[in-house]
Amino acid sequence: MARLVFLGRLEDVAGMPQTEVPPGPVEQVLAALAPELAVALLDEKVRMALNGRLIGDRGAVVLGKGDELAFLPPVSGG
Amino acid sequence: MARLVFLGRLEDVAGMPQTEVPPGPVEQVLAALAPELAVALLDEKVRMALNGRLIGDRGAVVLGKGDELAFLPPVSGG
Amino acid sequence: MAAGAEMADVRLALDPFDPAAEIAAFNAAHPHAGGIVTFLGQVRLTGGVEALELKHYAPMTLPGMEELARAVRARWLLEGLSIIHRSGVMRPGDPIVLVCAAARHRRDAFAAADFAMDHLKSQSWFWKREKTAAGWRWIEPRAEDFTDLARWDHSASR
Amino acid sequence: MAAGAEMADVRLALDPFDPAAEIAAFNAAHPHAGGIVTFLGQVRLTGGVEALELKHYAPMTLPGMEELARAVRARWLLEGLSIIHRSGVMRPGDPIVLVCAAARHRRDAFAAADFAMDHLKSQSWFWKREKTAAGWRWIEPRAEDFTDLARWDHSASR
Repeated sequence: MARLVFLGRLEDVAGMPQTEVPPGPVEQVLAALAPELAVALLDEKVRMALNGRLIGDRGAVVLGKGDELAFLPPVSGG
Repeated sequence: MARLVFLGRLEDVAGMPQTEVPPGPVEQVLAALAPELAVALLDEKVRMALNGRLIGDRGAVVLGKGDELAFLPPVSGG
Repeated sequence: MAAGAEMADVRLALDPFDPAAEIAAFNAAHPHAGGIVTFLGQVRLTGGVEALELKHYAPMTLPGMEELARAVRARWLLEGLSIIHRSGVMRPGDPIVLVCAAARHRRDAFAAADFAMDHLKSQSWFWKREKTAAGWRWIEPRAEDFTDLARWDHSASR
Repeated sequence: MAAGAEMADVRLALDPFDPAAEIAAFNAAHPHAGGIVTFLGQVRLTGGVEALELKHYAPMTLPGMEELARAVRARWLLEGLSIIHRSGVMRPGDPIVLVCAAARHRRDAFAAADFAMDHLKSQSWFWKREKTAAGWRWIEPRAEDFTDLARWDHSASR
């Protein structure tokens, strides 16, 4: 399995901080989620990180076994 | 008597932090000092304060009994 | 790790920290720095906010703070740098973030702390929400945070 | 005295002070300020300087610092301000000056502390000399001190 991690307000949309999903291309993984969540994850202000590294080209991502894909909405620290 | 106060490096030039002088117009008071000190006190970067207040027009000052005239070279704090 | 980062103390605090004790320790570690600037950010007491929560993402948040510390040290000549940022639930008055910068020249210390704060505020991996009587609400970055950040893009280092 | 100055703590210290204790007290007095910036200036450890002496002129120095505090409070929205400046003979590592500024918004706190330092450095009634093996030498203000000061003449308050 692979893991999706929902940060910030995306945790509220997802109703959970993370979930396990079958490996595969990211569009396939997102298509299996609740439509409302998939839309929120694909917001242009949401960035993605694969195993802790930011991804430039989201479309090209294929999740392998044990991979962790994090969805990062706009940050607000300090 | 009136008092002259020499701040910063002027204390070194004067060889003392302050001195008592007879009251009178400031040019008369300065003329009675050692020439080297008088020249240092009249440096354009040296400001004067009468009884704790900066003086704009130096020439107009007349020292009265009990007055304190301070000579303030460029400051350097912090 | 770049050479400059070795002298930086960067911490993600999962529990409350004592800013006065941290500042005292930082000062003691840099007794001969000409200038030390500290910034302490605390949870404000504002109408109706009962709690503030900051969430982080472990694989990225601390590494991102360390990267920021390296950038700060590369940009200004510092004798020491410390960055401590809380994650978790906080109450009004609780410390959120502490930045300490020691430098030979005071302008470097001011600019380094200012730069670090602007970047922690809107370019570090934290997500913030606050609790009022109406429940929890996520805080989005303000336009001001981005203009603060943009000040550094084209300016000289001082 | 202007209203704003009542909330400022301005001190001319004739004896050594403990900056960590002062910062702790300031923080404790402003538990709900959003941001607190402190600047601590210390005697640097530089080649050959054995001692630093700051002299003041009692009728003008503290009144001038109080006037500066009023100007700072008039220019930025602060929740608290403290300015402590030493006079007397100091050794390397000794604190010279401490400025603490508490504000709702961090940019106000940064700017207020920065402004206060620039003015303490080159527009307050102090005279500084340092002692090396060659004896005492008076320190004149540097050109940099005046350019630092000039930054504030025509800039907006933030």
